[in-house]
Amino acid sequence: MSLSVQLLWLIPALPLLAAVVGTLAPRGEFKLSASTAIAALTLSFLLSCGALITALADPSAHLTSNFTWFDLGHGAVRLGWLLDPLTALMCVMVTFVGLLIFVFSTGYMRDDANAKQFFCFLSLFAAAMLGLIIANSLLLLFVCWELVGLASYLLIGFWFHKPEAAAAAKKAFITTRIGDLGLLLGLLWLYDSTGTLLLYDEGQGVLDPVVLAGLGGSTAIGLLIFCGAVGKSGQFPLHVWLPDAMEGPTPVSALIHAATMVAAGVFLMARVFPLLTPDALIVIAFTGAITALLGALIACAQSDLKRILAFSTVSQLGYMMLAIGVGSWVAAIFHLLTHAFFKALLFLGAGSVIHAAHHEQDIRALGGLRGPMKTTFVTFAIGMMALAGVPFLFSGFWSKEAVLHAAHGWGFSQIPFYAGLVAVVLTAFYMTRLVAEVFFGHPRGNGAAHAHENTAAMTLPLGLLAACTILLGAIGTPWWPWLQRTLDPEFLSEPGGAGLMATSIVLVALGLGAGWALYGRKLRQKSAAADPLAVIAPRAFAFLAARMKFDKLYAATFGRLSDTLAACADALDRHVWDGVVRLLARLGRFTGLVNREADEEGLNAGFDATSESIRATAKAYSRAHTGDAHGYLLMIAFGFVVLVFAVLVGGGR
Amino acid sequence: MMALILIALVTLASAAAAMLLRNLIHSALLLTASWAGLAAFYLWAGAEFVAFAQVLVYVGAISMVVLFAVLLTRPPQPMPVTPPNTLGRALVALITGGAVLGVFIGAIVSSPLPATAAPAPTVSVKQLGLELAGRHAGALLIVGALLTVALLGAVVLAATDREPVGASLDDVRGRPPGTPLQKSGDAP
Amino acid sequence: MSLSSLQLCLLFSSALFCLGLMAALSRSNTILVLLGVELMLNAANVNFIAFWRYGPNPEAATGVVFVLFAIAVAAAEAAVGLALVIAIYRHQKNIRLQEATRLKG
Amino acid sequence: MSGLPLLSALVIAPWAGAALLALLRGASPRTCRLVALAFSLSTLVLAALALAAFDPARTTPQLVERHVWITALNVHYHLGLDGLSLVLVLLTGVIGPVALMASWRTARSRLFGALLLALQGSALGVFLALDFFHWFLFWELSLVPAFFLIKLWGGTGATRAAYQFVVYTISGSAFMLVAFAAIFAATGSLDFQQLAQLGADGSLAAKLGVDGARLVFLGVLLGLAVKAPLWPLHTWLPSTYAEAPTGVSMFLTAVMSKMGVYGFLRILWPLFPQQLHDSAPWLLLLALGGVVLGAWAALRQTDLKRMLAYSSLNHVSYCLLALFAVAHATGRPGLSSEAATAALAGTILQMFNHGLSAAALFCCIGVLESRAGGKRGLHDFGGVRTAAPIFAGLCGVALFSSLGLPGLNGFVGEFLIFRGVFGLNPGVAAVACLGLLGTAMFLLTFWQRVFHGPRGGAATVAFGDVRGIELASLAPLVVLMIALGVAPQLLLRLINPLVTSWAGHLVLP
Repeated sequence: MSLSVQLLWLIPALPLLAAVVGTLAPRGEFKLSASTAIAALTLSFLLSCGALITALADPSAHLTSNFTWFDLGHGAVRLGWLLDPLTALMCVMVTFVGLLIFVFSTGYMRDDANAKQFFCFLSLFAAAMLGLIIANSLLLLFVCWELVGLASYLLIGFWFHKPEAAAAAKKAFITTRIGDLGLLLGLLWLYDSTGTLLLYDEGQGVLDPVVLAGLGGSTAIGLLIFCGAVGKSGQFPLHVWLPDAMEGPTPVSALIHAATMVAAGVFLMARVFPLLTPDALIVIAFTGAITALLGALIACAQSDLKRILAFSTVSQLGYMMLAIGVGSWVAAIFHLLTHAFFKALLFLGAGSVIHAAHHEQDIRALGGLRGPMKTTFVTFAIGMMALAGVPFLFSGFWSKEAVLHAAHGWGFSQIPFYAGLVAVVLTAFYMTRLVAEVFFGHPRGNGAAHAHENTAAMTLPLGLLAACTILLGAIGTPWWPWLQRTLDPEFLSEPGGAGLMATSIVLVALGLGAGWALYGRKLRQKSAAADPLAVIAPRAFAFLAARMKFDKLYAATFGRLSDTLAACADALDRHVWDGVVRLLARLGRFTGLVNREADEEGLNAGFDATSESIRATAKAYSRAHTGDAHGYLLMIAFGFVVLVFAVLVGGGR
Repeated sequence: MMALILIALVTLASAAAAMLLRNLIHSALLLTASWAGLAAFYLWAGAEFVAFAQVLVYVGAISMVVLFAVLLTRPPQPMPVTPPNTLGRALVALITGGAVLGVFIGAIVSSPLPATAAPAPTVSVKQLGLELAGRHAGALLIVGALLTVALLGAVVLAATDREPVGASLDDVRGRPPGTPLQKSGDAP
Repeated sequence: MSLSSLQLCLLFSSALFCLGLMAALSRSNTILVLLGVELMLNAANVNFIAFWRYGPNPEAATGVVFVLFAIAVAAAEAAVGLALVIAIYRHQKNIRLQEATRLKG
Repeated sequence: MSGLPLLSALVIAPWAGAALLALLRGASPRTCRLVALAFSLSTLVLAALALAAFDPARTTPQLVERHVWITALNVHYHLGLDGLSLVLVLLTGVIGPVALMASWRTARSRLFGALLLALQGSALGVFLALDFFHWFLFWELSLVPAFFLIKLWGGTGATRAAYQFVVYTISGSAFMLVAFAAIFAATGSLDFQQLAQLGADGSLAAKLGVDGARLVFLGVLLGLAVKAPLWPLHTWLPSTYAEAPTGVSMFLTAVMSKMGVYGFLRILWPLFPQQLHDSAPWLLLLALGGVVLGAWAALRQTDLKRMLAYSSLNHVSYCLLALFAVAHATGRPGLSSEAATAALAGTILQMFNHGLSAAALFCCIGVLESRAGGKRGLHDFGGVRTAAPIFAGLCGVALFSSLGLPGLNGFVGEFLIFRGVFGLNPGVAAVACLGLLGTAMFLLTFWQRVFHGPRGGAATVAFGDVRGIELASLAPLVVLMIALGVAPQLLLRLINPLVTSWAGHLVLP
């Protein structure tokens, strides 16, 4: 069964429809909403598989279907769908992981009063992400990009009655919007220089070689687009929203961190990869390296279960960006795909733990869950090993290896490569810490003590994801780089990866060993006990635990700046402009006063005198009006005589 | 010519007498005579229709009205003041009248008037009627309206018999405060 | 010098006019004043007829018509005037013109 | 359309309604409201007829009615409809009834309905008039009902706000009137089309002289800039919008501010292309000030209506920004007419879109106010979304439309504006992006404080969800927002030829 590109829109349309149905459904119709969402996503998944089959028929082709969104007088704004292996693989991944998360949510959110809404938002999220993936137009991509932002806003703030959740949602939206503005400017620039935002359009799209060759300022455009990715994919320095996004329900975290939101940035960079100049790639590579290191470092000192995972996401996203930066977007996508599965697994596992432990998230207060939650433990451990890069069996190892391999081969600088290596050790270390704290030892809190395994709705997805986590590694091994060849037909597997592989195996072992030495050997007894790492390096630990004080730094700089600007703008209004107006008004009133005085003294006095004399004259005249008819008659007669004489004397005829 | 002089003298004499006499009734009667003289003058001048009109209006109608007025306004006792009231007034009147007359006579004598008498124009009543109803139809209508209005005005002026003002005021004053106005007497 | 008929007529009218004027000026009885005014009007009518009879345009009947109108107006005037006299009399019990100096009663 | 003077009917119908209401002494409140609503809706119906008769392909005014009025002043009664007018007439047709319904309780009063109808009638007159004489008449006439509406039904500071509003606007208009007197003295015509012709070939400026033209331009600019408003002539706006009753705020922000922008497009730009071009750098700065400082000033407000007033300033400034950018680029070699088209189309679209979203937001504040007994502070509420989910949903759509979320109407206009401005003047577009950020910040702050968090403030006690008439006033707006967000072609097809012809004649005399 294959799916033609013209019908590609069905993939995002179905979840969107589910979202609409869910919205219009009456309140409390949890089952209807959930089943519609799951059914829609299942269909989407099947369609995605069909799309994959179509795409694999000719991996090097970019099938497109463009249409006009609206006309402008000059030309039209066109959108379109694009089907190539990248799109198809992403669709399959998003729908599959998303589906499992949906199923998991039916268990996790069962008791929530607003569960109906939750599934609407989830569907919207999936629809937006799928739309983003199939977009053949950067504009459509941007539209969906923003909708992803909206959906994440709604979901992070799902428990909006909690002030922290509301604040985190806002923070996520605003922070990513900063990046989005860069993206928007990049798009505008691109639009202005090429006249189109279609990616592939029979030789006229922005990614078509003819157009690319004639593009000026593409470094800047690339970097501006990268801004968007920095925001959405939580790269340094805009990574601050990602850990806070943990305020949302855990399935949301899974969706954001695995399949949808953060993947969008990496996907975007992979999509526009031909646009990126070497200069832009250097910036991307270093940003990725810094993020990878930064995330891993901070993760070591966190104590919140989900936060640790969140920072691990930041770190892994750094890897992906690093891969793109060093020129191997294929490796980035490979890592993105494997990461999607094992991170979803880890988050759902964490959700399972949290659900079982009555919403206890602090790893210091958990512990000993290995016994009561066997399935969760096993699957979580698989995910952890994949993330840590435990060799051979787990997909994470292969994809990370691909990234490191690409970094090693980068001609410009080896610094990102070394940063990646350090991050490998750290990843292994903090994941060991996490597992040791949560699953080993004995329960240190009320929640953990009463924990028990969850229902099948929650464990089944875990099992499936764990299976995929293991199996997925097979598609991109150096011996059979199927994925790489599919995505990039010109891919050449370079030999000589054995030494590198050995190094990284040693490093992973080092990290695991260190972690076990610190946390596994001597298990934590009380939840209040100090962290071993804090004992060794208290100040560094505190600094890392405070997330390197990025939030404080931003609050002190950008936050303050914004507040000052707001105060200035307001004061400008209230005092300066209003003051000017008031001054004018006062001036007007003053002029009026002066005028009035002048009137009183000058004009009015003159008027008074004139009118007084007029009145006097009038009085005199009225005195002449006696009412004596004889007098009048007399005057007429005399007047007549006098007039006649006057005429005669004056010589008139 | 002699007829004209005769008519003039009679007319002027009766008018002068009318103006000088004390008794108003006599004055009115003499004035009627004077008007009749004027009618004679019109006849002499060949304007027969005007003469008839003069007789009808002045001799017939206005003299009657004057007589009525005189009779109606007769004071309870004969007026003590003799006309002309004062010598000064009479003198002033005389001087003014003389001056005006002088001006007139001067003007008449010095003006170059046509000396020869043209053949007397004849105006038949028919002609006059045509003239009135033709060229002067508008004026005729207006005069008709004027007469009607004058008639009404005269009736209103002379016949309005207002209620004495004091009576109604007394009514209001005598009324205790708060009681509604009586219907009668308060209507304006 | 000998006077023409027209001049005679005019002299007649002038005399009549001045008589009326003097009466109107000297008498204090309102009725007589009114009658004086009537006399002056009549004098004017005499002039009309004189000029119609001896004037330069004898064919037209204008003079006659004018006199007719003047008589009509004079009649109206007399009627209203005498009504006024009666009203004044009723108001202040005499008809001395000197005392009727106010328009407002 | 043969015979039927559709445009006159459009203008007169609301006035007739106002007159009828004035005559309906002693009618029951119910009748008053229904009569007012019926006449208010008549605009929508007539506008639909006009839409049916309208031929988008023609760029000259259509359905023209032109009669000699005052021969001595060469004044004609001249009405005409082109794409720009039609869009605004449609907007008025939508907002008029909705504003009335949003003030349903106040609309019990005969006078209120009559005044609102009068306001609607004068706005229509402004949008349809093609002769300065009655254009100005309607322009000034609109102040009278607005003044009384604010003064009689406004909040505590309403009297002051009403006076401020009227005095401010009239002083601007006075300059405009003088300017037009000068134009009339120079040309002997007050007809917009004739004057535009003169403006296009430069003979208007030649007749006025260089300095004269500059002064006259400034006069007209001042009159329009106060109304729109252009930063920093906006200080009347926050207090006016804040004090006016809900329906009036809606109408003011949705329609009346568009009268200013409309004036820019209809009068200032065609008549004074050279002068506008010369002063465009400064005007661009002012528009940027409105965009950026407006957004940040809104961030500082605690009165929700004032906050929205600043957001209105911000949004209207985008329109002006685009126009000024086009004027600035006019005559430049290598001018991208695609960018100019986008900017101008975006301007018109933004006018309509802002009308919808701002009106909806003011309506929402009105609902909040009615529930909280007149309170509308940022801190007077909390957790409203828990108490009134449907209301929150509708308000959320309006809010996200206002901050330019794709899929809703706000995005398309802003995107086109940015696309155009970027093509003409990239630096300005980059700075203006800050405005987008600021908008998101204060709108989300509003949303977070009022709708999220635990139930608090006025929302603690019984806080009912939207009811019949409130729903009826919000729902059409929200539906339109979504419809236009998905299919902007609905509006764009009306203005495309017009905008294209504008963009095709971007030359200086």
